[in-house]
Amino acid sequence: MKKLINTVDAVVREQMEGMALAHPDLLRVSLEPKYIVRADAPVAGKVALLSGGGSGHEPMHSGFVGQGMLDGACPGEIFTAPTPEQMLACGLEVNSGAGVLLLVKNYTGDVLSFETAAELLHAEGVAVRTVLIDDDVAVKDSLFTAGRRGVGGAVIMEKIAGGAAEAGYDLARLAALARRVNLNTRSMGMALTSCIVPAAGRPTFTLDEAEMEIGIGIHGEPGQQRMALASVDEITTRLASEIIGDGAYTRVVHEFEPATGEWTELTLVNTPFQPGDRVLAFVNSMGGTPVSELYAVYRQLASICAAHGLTIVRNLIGSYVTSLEMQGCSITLTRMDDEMLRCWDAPVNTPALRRGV
Amino acid sequence: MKKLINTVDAVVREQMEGMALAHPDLLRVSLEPKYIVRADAPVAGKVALLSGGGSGHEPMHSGFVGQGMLDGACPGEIFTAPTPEQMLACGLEVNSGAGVLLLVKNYTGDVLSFETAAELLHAEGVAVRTVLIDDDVAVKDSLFTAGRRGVGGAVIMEKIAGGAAEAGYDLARLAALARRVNLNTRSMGMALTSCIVPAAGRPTFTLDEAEMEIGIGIHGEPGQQRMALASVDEITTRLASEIIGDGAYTRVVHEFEPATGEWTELTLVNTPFQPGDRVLAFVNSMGGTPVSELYAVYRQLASICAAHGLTIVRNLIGSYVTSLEMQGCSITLTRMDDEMLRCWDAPVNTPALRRGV
Amino acid sequence: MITTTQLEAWLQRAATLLDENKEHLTELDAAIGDADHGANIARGFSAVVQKLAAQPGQPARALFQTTGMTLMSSVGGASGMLYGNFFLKAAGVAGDREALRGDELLAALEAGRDGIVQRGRAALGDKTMIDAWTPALLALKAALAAGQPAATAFRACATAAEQGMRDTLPLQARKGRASYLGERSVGHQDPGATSSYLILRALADTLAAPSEI
Amino acid sequence: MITTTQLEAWLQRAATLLDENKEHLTELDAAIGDADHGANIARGFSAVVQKLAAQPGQPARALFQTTGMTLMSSVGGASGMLYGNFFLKAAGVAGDREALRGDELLAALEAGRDGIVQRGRAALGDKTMIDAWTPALLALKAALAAGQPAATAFRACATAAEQGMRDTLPLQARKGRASYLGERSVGHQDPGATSSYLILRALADTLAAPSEI
Ligand SMILES: Nc1ncnc2c1ncn2[C@@H]1O[C@H](COP(=O)(O)OP(=O)(O)O)[C@@H](O)[C@H]1O
Ligand SMILES: Nc1ncnc2c1ncn2[C@@H]1O[C@H](COP(=O)(O)OP(=O)(O)O)[C@@H](O)[C@H]1O
Ligand SMILES: [Mg+2]
Ligand SMILES: [Mg+2]
Ligand SMILES: [Mg+2]
Ligand SMILES: [Mg+2]
Repeated sequence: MKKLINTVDAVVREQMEGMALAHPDLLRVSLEPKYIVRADAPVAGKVALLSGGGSGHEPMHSGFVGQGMLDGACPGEIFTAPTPEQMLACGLEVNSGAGVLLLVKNYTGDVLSFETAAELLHAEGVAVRTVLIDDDVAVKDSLFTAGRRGVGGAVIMEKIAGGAAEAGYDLARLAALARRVNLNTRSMGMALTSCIVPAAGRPTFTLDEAEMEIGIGIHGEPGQQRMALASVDEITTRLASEIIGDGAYTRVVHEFEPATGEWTELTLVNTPFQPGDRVLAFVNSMGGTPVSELYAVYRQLASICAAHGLTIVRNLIGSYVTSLEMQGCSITLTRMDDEMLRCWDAPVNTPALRRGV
Repeated sequence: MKKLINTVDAVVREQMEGMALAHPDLLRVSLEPKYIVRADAPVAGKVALLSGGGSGHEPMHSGFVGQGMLDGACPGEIFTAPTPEQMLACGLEVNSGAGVLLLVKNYTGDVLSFETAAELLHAEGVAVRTVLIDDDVAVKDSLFTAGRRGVGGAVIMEKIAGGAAEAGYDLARLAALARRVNLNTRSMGMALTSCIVPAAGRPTFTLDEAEMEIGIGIHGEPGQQRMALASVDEITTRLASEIIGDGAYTRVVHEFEPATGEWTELTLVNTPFQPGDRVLAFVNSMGGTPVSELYAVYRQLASICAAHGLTIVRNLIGSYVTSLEMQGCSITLTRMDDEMLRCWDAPVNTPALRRGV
Repeated sequence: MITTTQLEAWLQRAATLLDENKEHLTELDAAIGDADHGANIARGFSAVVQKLAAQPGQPARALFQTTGMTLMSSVGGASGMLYGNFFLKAAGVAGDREALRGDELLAALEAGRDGIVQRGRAALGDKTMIDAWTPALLALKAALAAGQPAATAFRACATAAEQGMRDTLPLQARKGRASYLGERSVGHQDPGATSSYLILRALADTLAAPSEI
Repeated sequence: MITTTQLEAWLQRAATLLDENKEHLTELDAAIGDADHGANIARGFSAVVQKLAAQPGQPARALFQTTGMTLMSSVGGASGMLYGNFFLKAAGVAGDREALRGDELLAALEAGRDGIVQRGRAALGDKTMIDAWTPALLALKAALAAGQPAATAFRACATAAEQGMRDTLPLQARKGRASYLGERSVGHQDPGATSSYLILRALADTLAAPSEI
């Protein structure tokens, strides 16, 4: 296992200590329990955005804490959901009184943990709402699975909701916008190589020189299908076609209702992309793929979008949602409207994303 | 060879096409000959900054083209210097009449090519100056080598000189500042894995599971020493100690004198770091190392700097000067003064570095 | 009557069994999940044992509450939340007692199982830990209703859990990480059902006549 | 007299020899450089041959100028710039001629060699292409001064280049990429000295009596 680490047990903590030392102007870091908040939290009058999940996906989520994006992030162990205890402490610290919106990637561990945290925060008198991120089209049905995983769409939601929160949206309006982002976002990823979880010490799966894995999640788990290695144009075409060709995806989600303290069931539907849609195109490295190769992906993606009548109005290209040092990429498309564009374009000042500040 | 590419011959061109499609607001791209310029070049009254070198180090240099940084970048084939033809065409396009400063990483191929380009631009009536980047302390002597390589220091110089050029520095003053940045900058890097040049199709060198290479350049070439794999704290200590402990480094460089059209010889000396120095600390990924691990490097670097009485006043952490998908890192320290700080903090708007805009 | 001392012994025995089977559980999770169930659950129960050692002799409610909170705050994975919830719900039903009758412990375990269902929304046959708990508690209920002694009834409970665990093998997962694999999850035994069986076997071991173990 | 037709034939022959030795040159560069000298130089000379084929029969100056410009704009590595410079400087001395005497060609080659030194600042013994060129041109000068015919004189030139190339083996590099290796460069033959020998051998081959080749 070749990594820049000390002992396996200390990996997450030491990386957090490094962040604290590097960005005292942007962040405050708690190690016990583990969470990261904006340096100026709580921000008076502003709804707080809180996300989290297993570590190993950096810069997500901790690199997106700061003005115009997240108020707090709770990192779990590598590829393991954080605990409700972390989110409770973090939520209490970022809450200014205007409430807390929890952005939850759809993995059983994360969902269960965030649900408990929502109830605990509610019990403490904090107004809480939850929005689920489930954008991975590699998972096909919703009735016979735990539903689609949350992948690249998290960054898009965090940036857009972050812009809106900074602009003064109240909790209900912010949750509605975040939900709308999710309903207009689809992603799919692929791996050229596996990655090594430090605690395991060996690759989660093995691919030979001529193979790749299509339809992966973000935890080094095997994907939808193992295939012969293909050219970047073929790979991009495959990912983009599944995203653009995805039909109306229906599922039932549970959101927390702060007025009653109960979970409400919502049936939500993603409508397919259509000619004329304006989209944000996000080309993401899984960690080990350099940015140069992402531009080759973008080149082909641009021509596929054009062929389908989709206009790319914004893009994001880089390593944002990673699986440790895995080589590979993911593509995310979000159908944008004027409100979403306004929030996407808003200033942001975080370790991993900065503009206008 | 596992990469997101089509054919080996098309790699550089297709990546440039991707950049052109992704950033029409920031860049204009020429494919024949290959170069990239600011969308608004030439900028009236402003000295133009031009750099370049082999491809495979992305985002350097093309990702640093834009407001507040480079006016033009000339990418060669992978790890191969660009040709004078490219620089001549690029230089003529970015020159507003205020002259062109060429920022040259110290590799024989690059130096020879930039020297020829300087003469050609001069012959076309363009006021040209050159500044050499030679910050790699892994190369020990200057008399018996081609001198120190240019590595991570390039980014620091491009940002600081870019801020100054935008602020209206004339050619001579800009060259003096850039030279000063170089004289206050030292770097050293290491590799956990090799990288694969697409045209070669196999790793440039091989390291077994328990080995690492210390004192590498940025072309996948073997380094100063092969060693047993160590912890991130030990690796960081080794790199930082060589940088901080580096004595007065003296060499003779050649700079182009626009008034005479001749090359002048200058003897330049880097003075050692001293307690009380304010430094910019740059922790860089070689491409395949994820940002999470860089924070562990930064954590140890911060404590070493503190122990040596160096105050870190700014930092930069990420993948900026890469060797394709190589895993590993480099550290760069630059002694900062008020003028350099002002230029470092100035707004910048490029694909890879953005703030204040 | 089952004393809180016996309940503590149960949790210790569970920690031991889970630790002994750590590698096996992780292997099962590697096949259809993310290869951490053994580490997760062993870490969680060892934390529980440490916590309980620091506060010995608590009444049943507090005992289960400490267990649940510790699992929730030390595991992180889906199973930590589910088992954590199990013990929190069981605590509510067990009450502030020093000893429970067999049917009272059954009622607490049923409340715990319902807590798993409530949070995880899994049904029988979804290839989860529920596939061990539900047949196990049915067997326990029947044995107690038939007037069997605790030792025998809880052994029957563990045996039914083991069968439920084995029965997950041909199922296609519909919940948790394994569900992403679709048909590729068929033919593998569910890790959570396996750890649930081990927990119930630990209970049977603890309540057994000494000769039986 | 050496005609421009013979000079064109020289460059074609050089392209062929360099292409035949491409792998060997790259291996030499892999040991002490970045494993691209063979590819660099073969690409450059094949571009030269193409360019010259498109404009046949140019006078010496134009012929060398085209060659130099083409090498500079197609190679990219250090050697492309140095060989490019060589031909540009040689062009200036060769002038607008259709044929050159042996000593006139020598003067052009010397100017080219000086161009390499001027740009690359390498001295004899730095383990570069200069270590082939300098002894080669000294041998050529002596042979011509001794009144030997061109075929013989240029063969002596190539032989001295070959010797110079071999003599780079024990040297420690002080210029170019190989210099970063310090003592690790000792014991390897310099790739650029090797390609320089091949270029001069191509010239000897071209000017040789047909029976000699
Ligand atoms: N929704 C659910 N309801 C009940 N049990 C579940 C559910 N989701 C997962 N599980 C159980 O959790 C086990 C996996 O636990 P573990 O590996 O510790 O968590 P994770 O999947 O987060 O890594 C599965 O084998 C399954 O028995
Ligand atoms: N300063 C110099 N002067 C003369 N020749 C040099 C100099 N630097 C390098 N060379 C020659 O160039 C050769 C390497 O050429 P090549 O591999 O094509 O370029 P690069 O080193 O840029 O990859 C060396 O073997 C050496 O003979
Ligand atoms: Mg897990
Ligand atoms: Mg080269
Ligand atoms: Mg698991
Ligand atoms: Mg070379």
